[in-house]
Amino acid sequence: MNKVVSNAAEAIKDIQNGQVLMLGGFGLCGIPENCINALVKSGVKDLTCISNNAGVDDFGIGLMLQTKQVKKMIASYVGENAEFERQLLSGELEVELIPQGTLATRCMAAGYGMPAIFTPAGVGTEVAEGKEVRNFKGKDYLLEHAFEADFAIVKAWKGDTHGNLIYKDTARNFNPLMAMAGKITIAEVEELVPAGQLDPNQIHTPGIYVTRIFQGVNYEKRIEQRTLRS
Amino acid sequence: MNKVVSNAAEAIKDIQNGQVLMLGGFGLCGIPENCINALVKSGVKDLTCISNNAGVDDFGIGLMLQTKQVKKMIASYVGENAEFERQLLSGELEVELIPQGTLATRCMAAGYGMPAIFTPAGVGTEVAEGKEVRNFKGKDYLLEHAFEADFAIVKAWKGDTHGNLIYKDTARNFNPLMAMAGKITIAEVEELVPAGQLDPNQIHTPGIYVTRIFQGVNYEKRIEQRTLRS
Amino acid sequence: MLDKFGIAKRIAQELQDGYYVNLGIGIPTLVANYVPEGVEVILQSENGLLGIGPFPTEEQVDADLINAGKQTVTTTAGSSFFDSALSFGMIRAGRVDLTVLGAMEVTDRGDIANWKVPGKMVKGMGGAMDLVAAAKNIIVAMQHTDREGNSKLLSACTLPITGLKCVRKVVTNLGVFEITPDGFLCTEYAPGVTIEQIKAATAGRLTISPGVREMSV
Amino acid sequence: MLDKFGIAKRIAQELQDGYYVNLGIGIPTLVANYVPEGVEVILQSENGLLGIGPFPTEEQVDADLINAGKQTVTTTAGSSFFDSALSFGMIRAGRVDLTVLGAMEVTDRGDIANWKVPGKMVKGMGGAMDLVAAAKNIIVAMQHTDREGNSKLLSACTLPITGLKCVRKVVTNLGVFEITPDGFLCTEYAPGVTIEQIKAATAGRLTISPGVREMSV
Repeated sequence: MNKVVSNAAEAIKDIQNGQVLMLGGFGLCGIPENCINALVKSGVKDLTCISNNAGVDDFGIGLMLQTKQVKKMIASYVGENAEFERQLLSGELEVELIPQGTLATRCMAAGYGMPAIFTPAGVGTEVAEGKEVRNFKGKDYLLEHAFEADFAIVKAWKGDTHGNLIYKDTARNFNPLMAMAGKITIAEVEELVPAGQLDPNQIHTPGIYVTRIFQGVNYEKRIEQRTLRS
Repeated sequence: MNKVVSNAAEAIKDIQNGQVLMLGGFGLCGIPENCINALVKSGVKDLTCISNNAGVDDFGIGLMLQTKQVKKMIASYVGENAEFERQLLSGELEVELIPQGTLATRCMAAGYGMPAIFTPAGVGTEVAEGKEVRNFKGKDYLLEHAFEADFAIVKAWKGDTHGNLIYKDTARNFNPLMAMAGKITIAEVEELVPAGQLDPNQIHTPGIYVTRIFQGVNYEKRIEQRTLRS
Repeated sequence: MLDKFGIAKRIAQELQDGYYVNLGIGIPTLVANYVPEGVEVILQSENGLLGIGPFPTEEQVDADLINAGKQTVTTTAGSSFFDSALSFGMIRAGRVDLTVLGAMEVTDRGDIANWKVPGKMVKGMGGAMDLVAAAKNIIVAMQHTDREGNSKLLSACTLPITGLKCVRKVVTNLGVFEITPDGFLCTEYAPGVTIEQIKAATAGRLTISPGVREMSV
Repeated sequence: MLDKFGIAKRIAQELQDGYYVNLGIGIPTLVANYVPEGVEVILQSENGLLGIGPFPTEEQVDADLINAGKQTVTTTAGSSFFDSALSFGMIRAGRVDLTVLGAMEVTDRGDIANWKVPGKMVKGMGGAMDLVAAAKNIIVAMQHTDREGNSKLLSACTLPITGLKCVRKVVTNLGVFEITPDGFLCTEYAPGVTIEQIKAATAGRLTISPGVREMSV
């Protein structure tokens, strides 16, 4: 049992050009900051990234867009990101937009060994083009396939040396789903503890799904919309 | 927001003859003892019960078999239960046996609004008879439909007045899955607290799935195989 | 005629005690400010939270606690966090009692378009397609016409569809419209608005309810 | 010839450090007693536990903490609890490295029958069909022949099937047999057992590996 690596650079060192990565987070909340920075430094390119969003120009996956490491982005909402828009319009970047619940459930399907799921999201829309439609009890559903990703890269709040993970609040989002879905799963955590220190009844991601884990550093946790009570 | 009822009798009072019930638990671990006792007292009959097991002769669902309240049992393993065997052989009781993972996933499908799932369990066996087989990437899967249950009856460790639930250890088992799957969900808990006292980050079943909740009494928690370190 | 606050106030009258509610971005978010006295509703945020509380104070701000609009929020007593699959699972399973959304177009069959304008930068549908395909009770909050005065209540969407036959009711600055087999059924008109105004501003099939009355907001 | 402890010991040699392992009831359970020095394995219990520990002391007994055989157990450091869907999800997704099961019959194509005997009371398949359909590495632990001396290594199951083409290896009281396109490949024989004995006791297609050797247990 030897899942602990020393840092992000070591965790991502065998990621190859052209591979498919899942990256956890919703907006900038719960994103694997350390691994993203390490990916930028590594220079690996032609990546397909599956993530709910694409960061902002100077943070999150936006950093990997600046360096043109992303060939294809699979997301539900790509928000405000000028470089993203520029690359999309110039044809440098390929984009596949997927309903958010479908994105989440296709990750879950991979983690549960289910090859495909049925969802009504997108029926009658351009999302349904080329997809199998099936009626159950009078309602139409699309057949959507489980994702296949070479690596899942997630961020948790606490983790232990066996790879068990606990997320904090809404920073959970896609992280546990992607953690289950990667062929190799890399987890970065704010606090890494020895196995036995986390309550087994309160684990969000059992360690069986996690290949590598390390304690991250210098989390910025940037806030997109800092709204305060008036 | 008024989910709290005073006891099991009140929680189950509108269950009608002939309805479909899901009952949480694995073996005798994590079963809704209070509701089972109340169902026995209520005399409601011709029930279809979906539960992983059927209890033992004098505990759990076995009590409802003694009183012949169960018309059909849907389970994965019916274990040692003499009355069960007698009723099955005499034709009084109908039984449908389902692989355990399929049973769990058909509950989950209901809770997630997915009409059906694919699983390889049972391919090539008598479980596959009459079912659609579909090949994904060289492997065969059975199409299995989400359960529909009038009531789900579950047992949790702690709960709050909003219906949020936390289970303990392996008493979790089918409980959170069934809690999500009933048209009406009844939860009995060992400790009922006001909303706000449970850590929102550690809820196993969000209250949105729970219709009624009450604090149970006199839990026996019978052990089937009391194995000790030698 | 209503302003956006009036639209939100009118929709808030639909709230019932114990409702689980998902409020979209824009006018729908304002609905939370007008929950009637004695009614407790629990707000769902599709990024994984039941029980959205007010915006935080400076001291409470937590980057790990945001709503689906990526705004910092707080929680209420009895809240819970969960992952995105469970979040959309509870939506898909019809556990959310009411969903309030903005829209660019709604048809008299309940179709909705609200995610994409051809020729403009596409940002993505986010959770909109999941919500409209699965929520059991969808109310649209929007202006009755666009900036050029064109009706947004149509017989067919001109913009890319988000979902078909899903909207149950539309509340606009002009009135309240239920989706029925006969198209839009006007049940209430906004203060100061005439039935003629409504007819002129509605392109889809429209029926005026025999019991139509002035909205009380 | 091996006794059941010998079979368990031999299977324990298959364990590698960091393996997640599901052990069925009977001989498979005994494998946990022979984990090699320096090897750490994590045992999965399909009722919802990773990290099964030893049986409890009288003081530790907890009705809420049992294994899939409904026996009271404890946990190890780094354990986790989860629901039954996730438990079978991780099995289905191939995350469990090794599954050890008992069987009544195994065929030379890797089919297995271990859940039902016609004419006897049917107790149900429990998790057996899920495990055999989904686990990526299945070893069967069983006696080579039944009580009447009939081979349990067959060319076709006579009993109702649990799963098709899923077993990778069989360890019996007579030897170790890999499932190959040519049928059973005997790679090891138990101490005191001859190849002739193995041939006589095996009904399915059997090949003896050129490198066949005596098992070291």
